[in-house]
Amino acid sequence: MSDVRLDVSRQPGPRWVLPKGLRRVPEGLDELATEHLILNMGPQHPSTHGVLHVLLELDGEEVQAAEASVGYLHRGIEKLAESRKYHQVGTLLDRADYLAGLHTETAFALAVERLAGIEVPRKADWIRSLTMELCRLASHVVWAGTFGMDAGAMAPFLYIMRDREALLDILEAITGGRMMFNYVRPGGVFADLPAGVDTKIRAFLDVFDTYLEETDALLGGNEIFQARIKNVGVISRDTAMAFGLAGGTMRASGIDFDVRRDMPYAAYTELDFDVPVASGGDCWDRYVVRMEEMRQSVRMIRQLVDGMPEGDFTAKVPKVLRPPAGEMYAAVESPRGELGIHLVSDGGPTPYRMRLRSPAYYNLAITDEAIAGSLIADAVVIIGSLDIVLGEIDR
Amino acid sequence: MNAAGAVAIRILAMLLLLLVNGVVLIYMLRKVLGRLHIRIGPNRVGPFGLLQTTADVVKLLTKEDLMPESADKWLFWIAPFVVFVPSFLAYLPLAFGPDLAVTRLDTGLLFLLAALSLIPLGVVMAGWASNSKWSLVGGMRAAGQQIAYEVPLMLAVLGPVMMAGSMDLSRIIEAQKNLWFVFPQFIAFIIYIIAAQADTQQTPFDMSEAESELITGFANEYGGMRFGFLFLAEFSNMFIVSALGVSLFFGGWYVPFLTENPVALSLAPLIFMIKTYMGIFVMMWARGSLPRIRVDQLLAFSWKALIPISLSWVVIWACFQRLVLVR
Amino acid sequence: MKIWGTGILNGFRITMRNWMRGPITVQYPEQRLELPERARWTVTPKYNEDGTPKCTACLICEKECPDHVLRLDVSKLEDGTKHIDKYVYEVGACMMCGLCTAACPFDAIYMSHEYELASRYASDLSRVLLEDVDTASPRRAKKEETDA
Amino acid sequence: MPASAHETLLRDAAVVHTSETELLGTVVRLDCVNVRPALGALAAGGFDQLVDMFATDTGEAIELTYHLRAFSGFETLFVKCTVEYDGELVSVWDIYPAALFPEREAAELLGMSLTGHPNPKRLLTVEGTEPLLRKSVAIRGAQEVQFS
Repeated sequence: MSDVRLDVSRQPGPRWVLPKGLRRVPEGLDELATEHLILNMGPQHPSTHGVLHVLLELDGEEVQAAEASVGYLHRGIEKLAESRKYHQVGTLLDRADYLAGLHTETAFALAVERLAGIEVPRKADWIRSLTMELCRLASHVVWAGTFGMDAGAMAPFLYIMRDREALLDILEAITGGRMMFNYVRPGGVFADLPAGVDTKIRAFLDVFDTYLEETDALLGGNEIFQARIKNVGVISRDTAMAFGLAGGTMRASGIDFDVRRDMPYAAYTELDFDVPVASGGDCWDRYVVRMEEMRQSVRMIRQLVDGMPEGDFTAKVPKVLRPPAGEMYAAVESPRGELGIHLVSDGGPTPYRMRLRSPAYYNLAITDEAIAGSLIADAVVIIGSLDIVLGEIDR
Repeated sequence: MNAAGAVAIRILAMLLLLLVNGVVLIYMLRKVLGRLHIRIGPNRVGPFGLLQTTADVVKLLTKEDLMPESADKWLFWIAPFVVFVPSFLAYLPLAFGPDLAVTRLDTGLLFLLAALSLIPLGVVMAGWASNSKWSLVGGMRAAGQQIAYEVPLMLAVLGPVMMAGSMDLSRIIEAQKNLWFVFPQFIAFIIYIIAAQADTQQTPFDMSEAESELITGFANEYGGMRFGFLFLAEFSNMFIVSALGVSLFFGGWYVPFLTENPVALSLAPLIFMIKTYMGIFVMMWARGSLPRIRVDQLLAFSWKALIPISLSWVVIWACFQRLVLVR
Repeated sequence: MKIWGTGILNGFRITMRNWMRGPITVQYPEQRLELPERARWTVTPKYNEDGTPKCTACLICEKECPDHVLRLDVSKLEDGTKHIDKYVYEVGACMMCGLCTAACPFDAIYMSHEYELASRYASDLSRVLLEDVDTASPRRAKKEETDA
Repeated sequence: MPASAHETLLRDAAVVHTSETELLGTVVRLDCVNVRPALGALAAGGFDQLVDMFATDTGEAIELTYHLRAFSGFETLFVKCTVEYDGELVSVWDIYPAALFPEREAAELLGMSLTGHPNPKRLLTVEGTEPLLRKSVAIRGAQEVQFS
């Protein structure tokens, strides 16, 4: 068993950015000393993926310390959920992780179902898995595109937008929303799959195979891009464990854990898929892992479309749900990792406390560890490789 | 008309060419990038969006002239011109046809490169005077990059100069009547395009701008027509390095096998422009396709790869020419 | 072993291939995409064939709306039936979640496909869906039958 | 790892605690002064990851929940302790660095003072915001929508 405490406490004293420029030079060398520069990256910056604010302490272009400052998008989702009935909470959760609303909704539905003892029909599970995998693709392509943008490649971003458009069209046909789905309800899903959506999905997947390989060739096949991300932002296995990382970021550091496989939910026990794992923990490994995840998602969607069972799409659920008093934790593998809902119920019609364990929140805490010692250009790429969504971090 | 008047007309014509070039190139960049990125590009203002850049120029001209409060006023004011004027100067020795140049200098190439190497001074000034940390980093990057890539650029042009035996651009082009220098000087050509891309801050070497890292780097605090000048200089540099490349390696105004054809010779400026624009297209294509290299890799690439290779190429070619060709 | 640089050239090839595929842009005001049937936009009342609204003023939508963007002002008539004074809908605050239409027991409202909601005036963002109408309450229908 | 590994670990560390199996999973309740030794023992004994850390206002006091996971055998453990209002939240960041962010969040959103943390600033809200997740802070509702 590894000693998780090693990584952070290796230097004495905190190395968080101080409000004023530090002069970390010995006495008497003042003439030659270089002053450290405190640089505010964000909240308006093209590469902070929303409203992240990172304080960088620079020595020249080298980052000495970095501190992520979040909260610019705090809407109090956890508090607001306490005033909403169980079937209304989904509208809030869509807005938490706005790239993968279905995953958050499903996590909440799972928590409620497990707490209230609702049996979900098999078809509902399959529809959930199908929509979630489509949503994962839609989120991962955005990550691939923005990651390329962070490294200065503009083309992949526009190409993935074409794919995302098709994916969102499919999701809109199924759920009625393009990003704010409000589709998964405790007990099942809101509506059955519309007629003809399976042919639409198959047609999309056929072209997407080519497009995905093109995007991969354009980014990962490019030597400049490889030089940019290989051996950059290395997160060791121990650090990843200690900081509670999730999802692709964690698997790239060599921790073989996937909620879909290890804490199964929805239809994932019946599906055949691999969990890609890498061991290096650098940006390149995170890139490879996520790209492979997309291929696995495509594989899963094919299985889900082919094997979609018949039956009800929702269980019989009372209009106003009152789960018994108690606590429940349910997790799903969102595109960013383990997304958990810790639900506390007091038996009333609204949740007593809902805690959203958001993966990007924990992934972001690594920024100081991963960025310190690299260049500004690396900092941008490292933040991009973590795949953060600020809506989920700030809640 | 006296000689001074003629020179003035030529200079004005060149200024006009620069401005028109800027407008056309911006439109072209948008269209090319748009198509490469499966978009349409501008298509609303005028037919095919042709007037889009004109509209943008009008917008830039009418914009409020903003100056950051803590900026170094004088430097901030003058920096765009320090960027723009050398870029204009570099147009002067360009030979568009057999006898078509603003001024025919025996050291035209040297003059052009010297003018180009002044540009980063303005970029550093802009970065420093803006009193913004992002601009400062951008300006400093530009300086480092310029120093690193000036050397391989100079060394790369030495090959054609040796072959032509002159630094006069017209003479260099005339020497390519029968053989474009790109064939014997292929290595120098590769070095030239890399160094020229870097020297003019084009993707994948747009360190000082670095959209996703430094937002727009040194031009961060500029607005209105000041920004317009910086922007225009960027495009005119693009034109210059492309025109220089055409002059040095692709036979300038000559069309293969039609070197004596009077029609082809009378169309010399047009041919020169077409070749130049094809070069610019390749630069834009690279911009639409490639990610940005990192600043330390950029410098390492220059000092550790480009300069040794170009130096040894110069030595090899000099020996070859002295011992084999010229007996 | 791949030669250094082939990936870069391959990138050029891919971008040019995408150029050849042609743009995917939809020129919005001239060209419009068809919305899928389930697309949710503004809340709109449904009417019976004779032009009376299907709404019975049961107030379920008002209670159901998580953002409280629906408000029904209802007065009771002497005969015990309900009269809708005003059915106000704040489009500007609506998030198009569809919970109200899903909850409506009388199928009296639906999510329309009207998506061009931008407006120059803030007052346009508040709509009156129904004004000064009698409800189609089941009780009234029964009463009229007995009267006849 | 056997299902009762945490029992052995906590007993060896001489931490007074009660352990129950609830619907949620295995829940260990202990006094808040014992949190650091308990988590230290658990971390050294194989609970590699702090999955989540959050606080709940129970109506009488604030309950902290540490959600731990051991990857060998996927053992899950919930460690709970109670802190009184305006009490002290002792940081465990040197045991589980994952707690760096959630501790700041819990301290600001439930009005606790954070001690032992290297950067005890607010995380999500600005200075002066009331502790939002306290039950005493009301949620505004319908009055937020302005009907015209």
